[in-house]
Amino acid sequence: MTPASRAIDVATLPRYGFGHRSLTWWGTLGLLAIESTAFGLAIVAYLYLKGRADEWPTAALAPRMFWANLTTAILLVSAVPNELAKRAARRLDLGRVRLWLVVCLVLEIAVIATRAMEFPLLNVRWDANAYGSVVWTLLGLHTTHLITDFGDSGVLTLLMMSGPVNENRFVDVAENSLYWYFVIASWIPIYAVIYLVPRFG
Amino acid sequence: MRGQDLAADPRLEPAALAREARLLAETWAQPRGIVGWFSNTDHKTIGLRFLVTSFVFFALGGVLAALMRIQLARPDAHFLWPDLYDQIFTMHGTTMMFLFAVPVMLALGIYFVPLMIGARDIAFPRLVAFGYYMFVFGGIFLYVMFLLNTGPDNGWFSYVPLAGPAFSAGKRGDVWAQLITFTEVSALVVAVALIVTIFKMRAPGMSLNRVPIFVWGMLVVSFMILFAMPAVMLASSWLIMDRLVGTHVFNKAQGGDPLLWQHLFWFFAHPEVYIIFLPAQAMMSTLISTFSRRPVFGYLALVLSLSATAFIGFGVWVHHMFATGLPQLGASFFTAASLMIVVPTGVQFFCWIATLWSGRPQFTVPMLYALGFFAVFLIGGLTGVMLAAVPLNQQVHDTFFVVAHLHYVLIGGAVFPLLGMVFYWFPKLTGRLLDNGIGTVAFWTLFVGFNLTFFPQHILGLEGMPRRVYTYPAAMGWGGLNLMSSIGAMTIGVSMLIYLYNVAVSLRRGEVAAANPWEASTLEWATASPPPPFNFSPMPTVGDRDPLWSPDPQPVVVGLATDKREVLVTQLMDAVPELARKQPHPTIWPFLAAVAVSVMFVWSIFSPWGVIYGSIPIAITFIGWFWPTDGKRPQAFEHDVASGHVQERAV
Amino acid sequence: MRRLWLVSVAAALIAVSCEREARRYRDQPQAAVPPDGVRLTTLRPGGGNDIAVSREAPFSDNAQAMAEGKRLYSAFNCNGCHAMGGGSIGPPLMDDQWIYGDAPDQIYSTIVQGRPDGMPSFGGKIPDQQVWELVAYVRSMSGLAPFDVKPGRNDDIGARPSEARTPATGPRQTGHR
Amino acid sequence: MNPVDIQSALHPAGPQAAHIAWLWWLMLSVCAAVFVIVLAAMGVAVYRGRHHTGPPADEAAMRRAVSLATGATVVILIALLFASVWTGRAIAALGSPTPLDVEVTAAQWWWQVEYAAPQPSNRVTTANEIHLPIGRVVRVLLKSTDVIHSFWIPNLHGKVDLIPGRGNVIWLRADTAGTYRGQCAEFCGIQHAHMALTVIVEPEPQFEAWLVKERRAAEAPQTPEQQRGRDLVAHGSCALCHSVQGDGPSAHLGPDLTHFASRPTIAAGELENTPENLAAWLADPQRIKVGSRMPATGLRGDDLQAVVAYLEQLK
Repeated sequence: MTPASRAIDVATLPRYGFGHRSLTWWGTLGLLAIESTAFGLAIVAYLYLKGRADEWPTAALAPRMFWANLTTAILLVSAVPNELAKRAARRLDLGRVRLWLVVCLVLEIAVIATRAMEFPLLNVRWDANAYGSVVWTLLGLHTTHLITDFGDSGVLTLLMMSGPVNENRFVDVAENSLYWYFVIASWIPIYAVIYLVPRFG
Repeated sequence: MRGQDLAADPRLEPAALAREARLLAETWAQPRGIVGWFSNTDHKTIGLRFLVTSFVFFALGGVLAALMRIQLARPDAHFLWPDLYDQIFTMHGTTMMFLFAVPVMLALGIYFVPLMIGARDIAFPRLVAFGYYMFVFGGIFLYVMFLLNTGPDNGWFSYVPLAGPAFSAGKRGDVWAQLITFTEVSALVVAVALIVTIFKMRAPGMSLNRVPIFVWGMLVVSFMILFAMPAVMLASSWLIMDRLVGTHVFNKAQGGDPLLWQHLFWFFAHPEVYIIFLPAQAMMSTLISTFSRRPVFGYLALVLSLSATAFIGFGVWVHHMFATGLPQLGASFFTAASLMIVVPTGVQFFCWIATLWSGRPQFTVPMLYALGFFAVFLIGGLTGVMLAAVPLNQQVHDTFFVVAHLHYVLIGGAVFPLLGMVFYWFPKLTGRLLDNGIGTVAFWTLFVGFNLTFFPQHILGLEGMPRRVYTYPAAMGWGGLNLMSSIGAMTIGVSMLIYLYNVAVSLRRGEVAAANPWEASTLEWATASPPPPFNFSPMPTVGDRDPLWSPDPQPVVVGLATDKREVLVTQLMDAVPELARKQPHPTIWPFLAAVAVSVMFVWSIFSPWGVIYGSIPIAITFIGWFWPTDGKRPQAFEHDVASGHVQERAV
Repeated sequence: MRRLWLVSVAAALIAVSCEREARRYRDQPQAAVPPDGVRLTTLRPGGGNDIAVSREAPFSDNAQAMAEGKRLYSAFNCNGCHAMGGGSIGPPLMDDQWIYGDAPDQIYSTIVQGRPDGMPSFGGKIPDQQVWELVAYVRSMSGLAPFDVKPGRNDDIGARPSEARTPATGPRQTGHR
Repeated sequence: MNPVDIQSALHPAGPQAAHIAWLWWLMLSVCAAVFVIVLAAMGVAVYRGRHHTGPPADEAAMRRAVSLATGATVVILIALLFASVWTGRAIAALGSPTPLDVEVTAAQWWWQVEYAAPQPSNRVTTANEIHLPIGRVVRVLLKSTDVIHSFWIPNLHGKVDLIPGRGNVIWLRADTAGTYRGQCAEFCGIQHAHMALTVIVEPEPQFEAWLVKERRAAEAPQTPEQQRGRDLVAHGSCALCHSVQGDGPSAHLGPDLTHFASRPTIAAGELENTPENLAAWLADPQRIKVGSRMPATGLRGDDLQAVVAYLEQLK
């Protein structure tokens, strides 16, 4: 390579960016790819075991749906403040971001509570048979995501209250909302598998 | 790519450049001292540690192999007793696959991908450091347990029910399953970092069709890791749950199925082979191109072959299960898929031959390894074709024929190019060249020893010797070939010692290397050997596939901050500068987080409560990790927003 | 000082896990009781530990042997009377009630000598090593074994949580109820 | 037969192994040819590259060559695929409405072999040996009582796994009389290395005679020593695991001993079945086959001799 004769000046480029401009956004996508694969394989395993079983659900009543439906409802509702938080973040509107983050947090607490009520209503223990094991695994996997994102949002909210604040915090808020969308989206198939398949599948 | 004139830009005056380099050296310096050592997040330092560590495990795995070959050298031998032998062959397989082959490829990726794409840093340096410590702790955990007579003893595939709670007493099975989790976490985070680096941090002008083949290889492999490793993590977690909390996922009597384990395991473990092998193929293209003094022939074909292999690699796992009594038709499908993989591999062979044909091949030591790959890997590939045929597979499956095949593929296909590539990159890593004479000797000893070890094993397999037996009766007449194989194994050991000696000597007295001792074409050779902590100053841009061979001068990048760790983020497709990003500074939190996670992993094989209580320190360390140090008080920030200057600019 | 502490911890670790993981296939405690001694004992009122007195149990911390004991427990049809430990014809073995004592040697004697009201004498029938493996397993049923040594679930219709998941019971009285 | 060949995939003694051996030789020759050609091409390329002077090679021509070679690869692969599928069909074609039904049950670390019969009394149970009549199609039912094993008699056919909870089937036909060896081919624990099966292929009459002999109850002990041995076996620790049809014990944890003396090996092929080996085995099984389920019996001196004498007359 011969010595440089020309230059490209990047001094005037922005120092942060949302969405596909942000490295952490891509990192989050990678994480989602990994977790979707895990969810997908767990569901495939569920159907594989179902295919081999004579009786499904095995030696158990189908799970009762009340709390699960509530969970689903709250999750879907939580998409709204989630979206609003993201938009506020893109506007660097600190006040709104705080507001909607708090709303999200409240809803996440509610979801975790209803989720806790779900386990007993599965009507089967994880150590009863393979059906129980795989159902508890699926629900457990998703619950882990609820809890981790709750912690994530919690810390983020705290940061927005106390500082230090700069543009990149708002990028984090936007990406946290992306992750929460994944938590919502991944719940739909898992809900269908756990609660609908034993009834109608 | 346009840019203004040198005259117009005082920042390109030699004096200015020298000053910039000085400032950057301060900005990008890593902390010193013991704490500093654990806080280091320089991708080159971490990559080098990754590399050295995985070679240490390679040595350990080799010693285990030598022990096995001593035991098998004679029939009815009593050198090792079966309980220990089972632990040793399990440790050997596990070490080589999880603690050497994959990490070593990732290590080279961590070190060289940013250099080859002209970036100042890897995308998530802290995450990569975390991945490194997870890998080290996993390996230490495995070997400590082995010394405590708790080494896994169910094979690197840990088939249930043998590895399940009913037939594997104690904690040996859990140790294996948890080591998997350690190494997979490590590989996954590194894969994410590599993908993002390759997507978003390429030098201006390095559009996707100008990305070096090795970088393509690492990209494809990182994606394979993303989709393959969750399978085995799920499976091993279920294994631990079956063993610890009494789930029944693999218990046939309660609706579980032992074959579900095999499906999940091989859905990971077959792609795993390509995760190891594809970077090696990419290395081949690099070596052959460099030492044939011409751009590699059929760039597009090579890239497509790598990707095609990756795709098909996910569709062939069942050919490890032909003996489980599958329906005929399904089996034939997987035969076809397995044979299909030969096509992209063949294409690469032909492109390499074309490159040699139309180039000016030089017999340097790396080139020797590349040519050795041709001979050795070809045999492994062809026996692979045989194994894809269901009837033949049913005869030789789980015999020494397969042992021979997989070593021809993994040593011939991966270790040969790897050793060549280490020889090639050694000057960049250390600033000194390895010795050619010793290198040549090491190569030929390896080549002879390797074939002496593994070729006879084909015959042993056909004569009916199964794998994983700790001994065999003299009456079977397998003694001669086994002895030959054991002698060969010792020869391999000798060749490794010679290579090591070469490294040791050259580190001290080796010829000092210039920036580009091989006159190679890719960007890692555009900076000093070894590279400065900031990799490049000024940052290069790229006009074609072989920038260092291109006659026309390329513009350089100016305007990145020298007082903070700024990197350039470019567009995914054609690498047009998008924004400048401030990289996180070095910190010890990733190390502490890795400690916390390791504690939780080890705890959880003894008690499920380990998962609950163990998560608390993990949460704390991760908060410490991600807690920002830059920014203003909220009021101040809001004031800035109001007054309109939010975007902090470079000075 | 600190080094000493580290060393002792390491030593303890090694001792514990090595014993847990050891594969003791060739431990052969000498036969505890002469065959004729066995037949006598079934005629005697229970409680006599006088024959196999105060010998330490070879397998009390050994996972492999305990698992083997579990296999033999059903192979030799102990569950015919004691069920999966819940007890039916014979007394339960999961609880902390021990009519003839919970010490390894006491359980050993109970198996080898037999006890009144139905417990047959297995002396001379079950080889000594296997008796000790059974002893180790029987103790694990009621939590008298280290948590990391107890067997996991079987690959069969598990009637109850495995020994590994039954908590250790509190201080237990031995001797007659 | 040369000892090397009694467990060899390249010395077929039945149609299936023959088909597979044919496929092997076909693939070997094709692959060898490919190997030579590719390496030659590489050698020529290197030589040409180093010594060629004059104009650089014509990229278009090279592109054509590479596509041609790729095409050839595809053709060869398709051919091999057909060969493989054809062989698979040929193997599967072996069948019969009236096969000889044999049930093989694997356990750590030995084989139980049962010959089905209309009336239960005629069922024959033996261990670690399988007798096959020449030319008769045999349907082997494969089961496992513990972990996954693999049933493999290279001279007759490829291997099929025995998986707990799943019954597998393998069809066999032996055409050449002789004694062959099968071995467990899936790692199944500490004694995976010592889990062999003696295969005796004999003409139909001998086979039938053997079946008839096996159906009989155990030989009654003759000498007083054998009497004592019988009592020790019937009332000692042997009785908890083994069975001897007739007046003997009837437990089924270990191999059936009814016709023990007529079997070629002890401990799943590890020892030749001689009185000395048997005595050594009974005295300390864990020294000979460490980890095996056979415990130290504690038999000593005369007792040991008596048991050996009894077992060795169970023809």
